[in-house]
Amino acid sequence: MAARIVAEFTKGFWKEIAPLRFALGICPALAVSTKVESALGMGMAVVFVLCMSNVLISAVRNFVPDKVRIAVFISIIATGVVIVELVMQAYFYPLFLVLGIWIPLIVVNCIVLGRAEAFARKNPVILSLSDGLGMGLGFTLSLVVISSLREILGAGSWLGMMVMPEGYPGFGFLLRPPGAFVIFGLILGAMNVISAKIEKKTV
Amino acid sequence: MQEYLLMIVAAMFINNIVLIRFMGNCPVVGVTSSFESAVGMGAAVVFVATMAGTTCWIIQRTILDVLGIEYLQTLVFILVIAALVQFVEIVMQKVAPPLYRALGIFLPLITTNCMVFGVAVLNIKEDHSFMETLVFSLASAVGFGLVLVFMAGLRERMDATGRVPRPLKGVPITLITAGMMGLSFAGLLGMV
Amino acid sequence: MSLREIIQMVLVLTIVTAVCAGGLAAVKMVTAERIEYQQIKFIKEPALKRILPDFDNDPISDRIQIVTGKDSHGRELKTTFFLAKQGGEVVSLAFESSSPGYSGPVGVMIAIDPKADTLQAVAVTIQSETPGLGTRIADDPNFPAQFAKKPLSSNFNLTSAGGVIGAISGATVSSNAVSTAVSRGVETYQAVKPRLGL
Amino acid sequence: MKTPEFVVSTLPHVHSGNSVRRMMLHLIIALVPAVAAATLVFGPAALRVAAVAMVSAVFWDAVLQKLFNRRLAIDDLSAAAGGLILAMLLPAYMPWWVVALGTLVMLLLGKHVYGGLGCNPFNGVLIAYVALLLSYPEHVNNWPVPTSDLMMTQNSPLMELKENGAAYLADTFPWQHLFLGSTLITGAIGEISKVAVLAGGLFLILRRQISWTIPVSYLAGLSGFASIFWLLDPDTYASPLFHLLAGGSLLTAFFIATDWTTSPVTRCGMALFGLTCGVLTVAIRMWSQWPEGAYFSVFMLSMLTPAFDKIRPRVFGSNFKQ
Amino acid sequence: MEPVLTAVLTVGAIGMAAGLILGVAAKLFYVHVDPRINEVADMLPGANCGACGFAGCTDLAAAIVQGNAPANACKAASDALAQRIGAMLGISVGTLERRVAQIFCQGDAARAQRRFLYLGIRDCRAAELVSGGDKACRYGCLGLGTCVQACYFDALRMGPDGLPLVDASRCTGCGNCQAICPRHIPRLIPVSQKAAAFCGSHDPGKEVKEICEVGCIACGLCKKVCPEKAVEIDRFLAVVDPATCTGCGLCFEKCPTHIIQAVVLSREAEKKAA
Amino acid sequence: MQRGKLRGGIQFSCPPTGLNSPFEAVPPPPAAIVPLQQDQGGACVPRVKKNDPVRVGQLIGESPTPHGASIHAPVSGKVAELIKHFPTLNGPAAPAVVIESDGLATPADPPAEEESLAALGAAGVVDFDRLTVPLAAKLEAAAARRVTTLIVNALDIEPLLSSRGRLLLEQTPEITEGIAAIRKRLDLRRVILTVDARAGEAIAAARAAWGDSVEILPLKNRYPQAVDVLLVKRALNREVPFAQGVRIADIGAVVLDVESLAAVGRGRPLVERFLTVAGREGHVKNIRVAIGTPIRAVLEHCGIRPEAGGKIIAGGPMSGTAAAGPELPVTKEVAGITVQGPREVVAPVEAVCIKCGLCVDACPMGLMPFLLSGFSEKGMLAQARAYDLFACIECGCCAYQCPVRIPMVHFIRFAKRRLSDRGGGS
Ligand SMILES: Cc1cc2nc3c(=O)[nH]c(=O)nc-3n(C[C@H](O)[C@H](O)[C@H](O)COP(=O)(O)O)c2cc1C
Ligand SMILES: Cc1cc2nc3c(=O)[nH]c(=O)nc-3n(C[C@H](O)[C@H](O)[C@H](O)COP(=O)(O)O)c2cc1C
Ligand SMILES: Cc1cc2nc3c(=O)[nH]c(=O)nc-3n(C[C@H](O)[C@H](O)[C@H](O)COP(=O)(O)O)c2cc1C
Ligand SMILES: Cc1cc2nc3c(=O)[nH]c(=O)nc-3n(C[C@H](O)[C@H](O)[C@H](O)CO)c2cc1C
Ligand code: SF4
Ligand code: SF4
Ligand code: SF4
Ligand code: SF4
Ligand code: FES
Repeated sequence: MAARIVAEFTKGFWKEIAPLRFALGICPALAVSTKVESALGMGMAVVFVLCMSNVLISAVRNFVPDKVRIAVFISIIATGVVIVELVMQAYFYPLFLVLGIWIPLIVVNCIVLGRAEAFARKNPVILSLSDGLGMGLGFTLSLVVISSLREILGAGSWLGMMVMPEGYPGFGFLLRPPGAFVIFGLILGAMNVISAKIEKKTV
Repeated sequence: MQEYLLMIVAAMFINNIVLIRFMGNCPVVGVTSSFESAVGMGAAVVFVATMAGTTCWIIQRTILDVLGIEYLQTLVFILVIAALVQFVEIVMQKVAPPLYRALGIFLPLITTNCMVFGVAVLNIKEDHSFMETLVFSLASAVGFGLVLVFMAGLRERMDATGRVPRPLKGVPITLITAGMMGLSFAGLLGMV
Repeated sequence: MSLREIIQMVLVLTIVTAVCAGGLAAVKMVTAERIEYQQIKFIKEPALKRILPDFDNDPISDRIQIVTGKDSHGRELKTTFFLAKQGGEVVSLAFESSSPGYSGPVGVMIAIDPKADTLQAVAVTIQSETPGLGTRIADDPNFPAQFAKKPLSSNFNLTSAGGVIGAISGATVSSNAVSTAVSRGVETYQAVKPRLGL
Repeated sequence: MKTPEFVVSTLPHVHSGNSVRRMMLHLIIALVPAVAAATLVFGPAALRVAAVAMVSAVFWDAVLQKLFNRRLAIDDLSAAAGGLILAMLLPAYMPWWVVALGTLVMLLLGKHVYGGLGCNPFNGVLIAYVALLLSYPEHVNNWPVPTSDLMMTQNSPLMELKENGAAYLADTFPWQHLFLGSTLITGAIGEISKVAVLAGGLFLILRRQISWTIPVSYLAGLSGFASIFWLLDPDTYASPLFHLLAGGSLLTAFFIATDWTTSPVTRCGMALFGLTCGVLTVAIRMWSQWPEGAYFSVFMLSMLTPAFDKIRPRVFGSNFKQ
Repeated sequence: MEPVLTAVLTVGAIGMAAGLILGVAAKLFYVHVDPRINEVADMLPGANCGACGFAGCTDLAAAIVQGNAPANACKAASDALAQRIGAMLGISVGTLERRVAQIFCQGDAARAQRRFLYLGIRDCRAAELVSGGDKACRYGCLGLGTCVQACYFDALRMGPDGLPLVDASRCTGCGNCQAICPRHIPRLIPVSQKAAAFCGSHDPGKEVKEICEVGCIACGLCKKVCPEKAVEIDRFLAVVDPATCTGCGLCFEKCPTHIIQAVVLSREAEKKAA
Repeated sequence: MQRGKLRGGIQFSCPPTGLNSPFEAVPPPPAAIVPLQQDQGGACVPRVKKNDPVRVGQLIGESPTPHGASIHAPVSGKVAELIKHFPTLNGPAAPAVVIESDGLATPADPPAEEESLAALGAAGVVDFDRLTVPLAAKLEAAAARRVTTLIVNALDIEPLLSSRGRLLLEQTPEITEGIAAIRKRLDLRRVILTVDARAGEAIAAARAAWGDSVEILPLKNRYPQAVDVLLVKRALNREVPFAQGVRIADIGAVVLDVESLAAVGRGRPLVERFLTVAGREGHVKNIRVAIGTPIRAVLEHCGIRPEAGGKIIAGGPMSGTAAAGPELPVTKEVAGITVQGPREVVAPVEAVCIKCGLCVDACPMGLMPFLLSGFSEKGMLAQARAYDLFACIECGCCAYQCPVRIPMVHFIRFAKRRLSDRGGGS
């Protein structure tokens, strides 16, 4: 069991890392990845929502009739999202201002409902928690990677600190949404190359 | 009349929900590999987004605003959308099986399409009247569908006469292309 | 699909949604005060600091809320006025007003000298305009400066609409949002001035 | 083992001799007059931008071909030609690193991620141009006064139109100056002398490198749409002649909208494409935040190229009545 | 407490309404869908290779559940998986021995003649359209690797000598390569088969000799020497019967062109041979 | 001149030197190899055995169908061998008869005069169009559809070739006979001659022989107007509907080339061909040669030495079929002989279409060749069909113009084959 918990946790970091592996949850990944800071904030919000929804859904999974399954799941998810929204407003107000409409939009982040459907409704609470934590942290990792590239190349800074040499002019294109698409696409391509190499080695 | 026309043009093109507001990207990447599925998804979204937009508007104005529980907007809207999508699915499966076979696989995807939810929220944020909500939801969804169809056209041509590097095939190149489409729409900045 | 199943469906959905809503209401109640304070602190305070003249009180504590009208659904609209005092004398009063911008509402904080009936200063509080373009209403100090020290009777519209405010080129919509918000704010102020008891 | 002696392949066994290299060479030659005119007006700075663009484009092309594991094919001159076209859209005093970054974007996003020459749905030059415009507006929209003083800038004709309206355009910018190019006006390297661009364009048409359909329909769409507004209100809206001669209209008509890869291939598709690009050019000039809409219009409408190409030629024998 | 009550009552009511509408709709518009179809589809490999003759895995799943296809219809599924599917649906599944592809041509560039220099599309099927293919032998491998591209499971690659090589550990026996090859040179054999004659030429020995050094010349020595009578000559070509062949290897020595050989399925052995 | 306009195509500028070069006879070969399948009608049944003596014009392979074209001995001597699998020009192997010549050219007894269509088949005459079709079968279909217009085609398939134009000049009487023979079988109201406008002498000869009974239509060179459907458009300004099973005969016309008509006019079994041989740069000769003569012998006679790495083309450089080697014999399917050196060989390139649209402009059929070949390459066969793949006449104009040299005709053929295989299979 312990091994499975670890496996469910770690798969979220490479094998099933979202949204890189599945083209789901793309919009927030693009929208909040201009800065590493907001990426981290968004990631944490998703981790919370994902863990909470996975656990609750797993707990109630045996009582929910199939036809209202989605409605129930999504209500639970929405509750998590609103809690995040309220708590963030109360305690991390500047972050709330940056993330704006994308906080409520976590509710439609395909990853969250995706995990509910694909995992939590079939697995016990503890595994669901591990899955949610892993997938959520993996999502955070993706965002951090994308936003690091965007922030460093686009603005010359990382987490607000200047990391490029003095006088680096930046490349504003990368800070705009089209730049996010390009970075996202190129990272995916790079991952495919690496995966292919790994696979070749292991066989 | 004129402001509605302007709103339609703005929602469809100038502030295109996908290319300018960057919502609803998953289907643009996911279901544009063939022309037919792009049209199917587009049609399904136009239908659901319009229904959801107006229903949510009514609930917001007649219940949430009146009772002062606006903070439950997210919960209520998504509940409405999820129920609506499922309702459409159930009815369509019985009443129009061919349509269901064509569109059915897209319906569950719509629940988690941020564009539908986003349009419902935007209607409230921008203080639309009921008619405006109807027009805005419809036009935004049509703008979304157009992007799907254009993307499918580009991808069909790429498939037939292109040679995308293997690691970039599929999702990555579609993302980059979506980015390029968005980049070109920078030309419309400042209109309206 | 038996009746029992339908009842079960309805029951489960009702209970889940009700519990969710209840939980949220509780969270909301717990956080409400803190949220209000945070909003004031992060949005209002910097703007207040920028636009209010010298004062020796805490305008955030010295705030009064007044019903300034009704919205389209007949609910009351409240406006918060922050009072800046010097030696117990109100030297300025600040409040927020807003208007839709290019993408989302634009909020402005307006400081008014109640004695002289002049607009002392204006600062943008919230906005989500296009970076580098519409955001110049907040980043470019020259734009809000146009409002300063003008009598309340001025026409705060853009020059293109016959007013005295020059728009930022390429960002007319955002500029218009600011000037509309100011005009509205001044109107509101004029309407409730007697009730402020100054 | 006996080695086989003769080659067998499918018909045809002869070829026109046309090649990408030949097409690109024509393109480069066609742009020489425009570069020459800009050099006359701005001095060697214009030549320098063109050179930096071409050299860096070839360099990036080679690097990216290596990176993407492709056959090295810089000798097809496509990168050089693309770089030269990009230079046409840039001001003469562009810092070299912005130019080089532009060619990198052009070749990466406008060529290699899609699999190389001919696979890109959007014109690399336009991708690079818009990326630079959004990132470095201060460099891209920095129009030098065409005199010896490098530090001064002035409004290009289209900026003048955007900011100060149409009233005095004809006095500020006499059409002869717009057409021939002069120190009165400023703009990108390829926007200086319209007569030079026209000469290059006609050269391409006469050498059958491009067909006349897109240029003619583009200019028709542009002047037609401009005329409507001009006739309604000549004080607010610029004349069609101004729209034709100002900014990048002619450059776009002959060198941008005609880009083989991203424009339609059928006659009808080309005509519709040109027409809509012309209309959109004027619309962007009139209503958006940008002074110039020519490049954006082509960029945007190449999205529709596959759709335009659905209007196919009539298939032989398909119009019979039974 | 009042705000909580408002929230609970309102949203609960909305939830109830949604539940009611869905419930009534589900009752009114009831359609029976067999849930087992999805379960079977989940179990299938999901490669959508089409070797089963259906339009993808889900299609096959529906066919299996509805009894229109046997539980082991998926060519790419292991036997154990077919058994599990059968068990789930409560139907019995006959066991079939796993089969793998082997290449039935050894005429590489050095040992088989070509009639001309082919210039054209790098696809064996297309090459076959140009004057019947450049190989002098009508049964020989054209070497352009169409089978390699057709394998969904990466089990084939082009060897250094211009003939495809099979990685038996990856081959699922789906048979796509055999179907797509214009000369049907990759052929499926049972994994237990010990020996095979790796040639496909039905031309008379004299003609074969002129154009290929490693073609079956139908001399019949293998047939003569085989103690189990496992080799037959079918229209000028030796064929080994897997059921009777014991892999004794007597014929390997005798075959003058060495086309009859042991079947080697492990990867290491294949590497050694290369 | 022309009556209907064509789109696309290519105007070649090579001079019509071949029109002025008289036919030279190539001496009969010591051993003639006669494949028993030389047209679209299926393999003939051998009617000789090894060591049988044969005479010129003697039946050696009989058509399996009533209106098919039989095959006759081109030389006299004895049957040296019956080969089972002889590689033909277009690929699949067919049986062949090898005849050792005795050098005497003893003629066989002339066949009985007969007016049935089958007699044309028995004489082995075919229509020398791009697809060699038994003439009897073609005329039978024409008669069944009450064809009233005959288009006599003296246009060569492509500019480098000139044998038809020359044949019109040298064998006007035979062609006249041939037209008369067709008149007996079809109820002709109109006969139109299409001929290269530059073949002045031949036009004069035809005018002198036929006067007003034949409309003479000189045409400016434009490849591939000699393809029958396009020629009908040129001559009658009518398009043959592009639909399954519809043929030129359905619009009341039949196109016959002068070589077939001359063969009919001669009234003897078909055993020789009138061809143009083209070597490098202007080395063009017209020859008359016995069927079964190896191409190598023909080239030797013309003084052309093919080089290794080059190409030997049965037909012209645009529409000919490359032969595997010089040992292939002249047959009814050979439309001319062109030899290319290694430097002239056009190598198709593994490149990607740049969407320049030159192929679209060039296609006489109004197709989108770059899409067709792309669909073929990527296996998108349904789309290829939807884009009228089967309307392609494989003229090669698209690939000729393509700046990146995509082997488009090969791709198109490939797609057609895959689609028809699939259609046949299921
Ligand atoms: C600058 C220029 C403009 C032309 N404009 C037209 C035109 O508008 N319409 C036209 O029919 N031909 C025009 N022509 C003539 C065409 O070039 C000529 O007919 C064309 O090359 C043949 O095109 P097509 O073969 O595609 O029909 C123009 C030629 C030039 C050089
Ligand atoms: C608007 C327009 C104007 C045209 N004007 C001419 C023209 O003036 N001269 C011309 O030869 N072709 C013109 N064409 C093209 C002709 O329709 C056609 O391409 C041409 O007659 C044949 O080209 P060619 O003469 O080069 O073979 C024009 C086409 C269009 C669409
Ligand atoms: C706007 C427009 C104007 C045209 N003008 C002419 C023209 O002046 N002369 C002409 O021959 N064809 C003209 N055409 C016809 C087209 O060029 C047509 O494609 C062409 O005639 C094709 O046949 P052609 O090239 O042999 O003439 C025009 C077409 C359009 C769309
Ligand atoms: C008339 C003409 C215009 C062209 N315009 C462009 C262009 O605007 N952008 C471009 O990338 N390529 C253009 N090309 C092709 C270009 O030289 C080359 O294909 C690519 O730039 C390679 O990246 C053009 C070619 C021609 C003949
Ligand atoms: S086995 Fe068949 S498909 Fe594979 S390379 Fe050989 S000829 Fe081609
Ligand atoms: S080698 Fe052939 S049989 Fe084996 S998996 Fe690949 S395609 Fe299928
Ligand atoms: S080969 Fe076919 S597609 Fe190409 S030009 Fe000729 S008819 Fe058109
Ligand atoms: S001619 Fe060649 S490169 Fe041009 S569109 Fe046709 S196939 Fe593509
Ligand atoms: S559609 Fe926006 S995240 Fe999936």
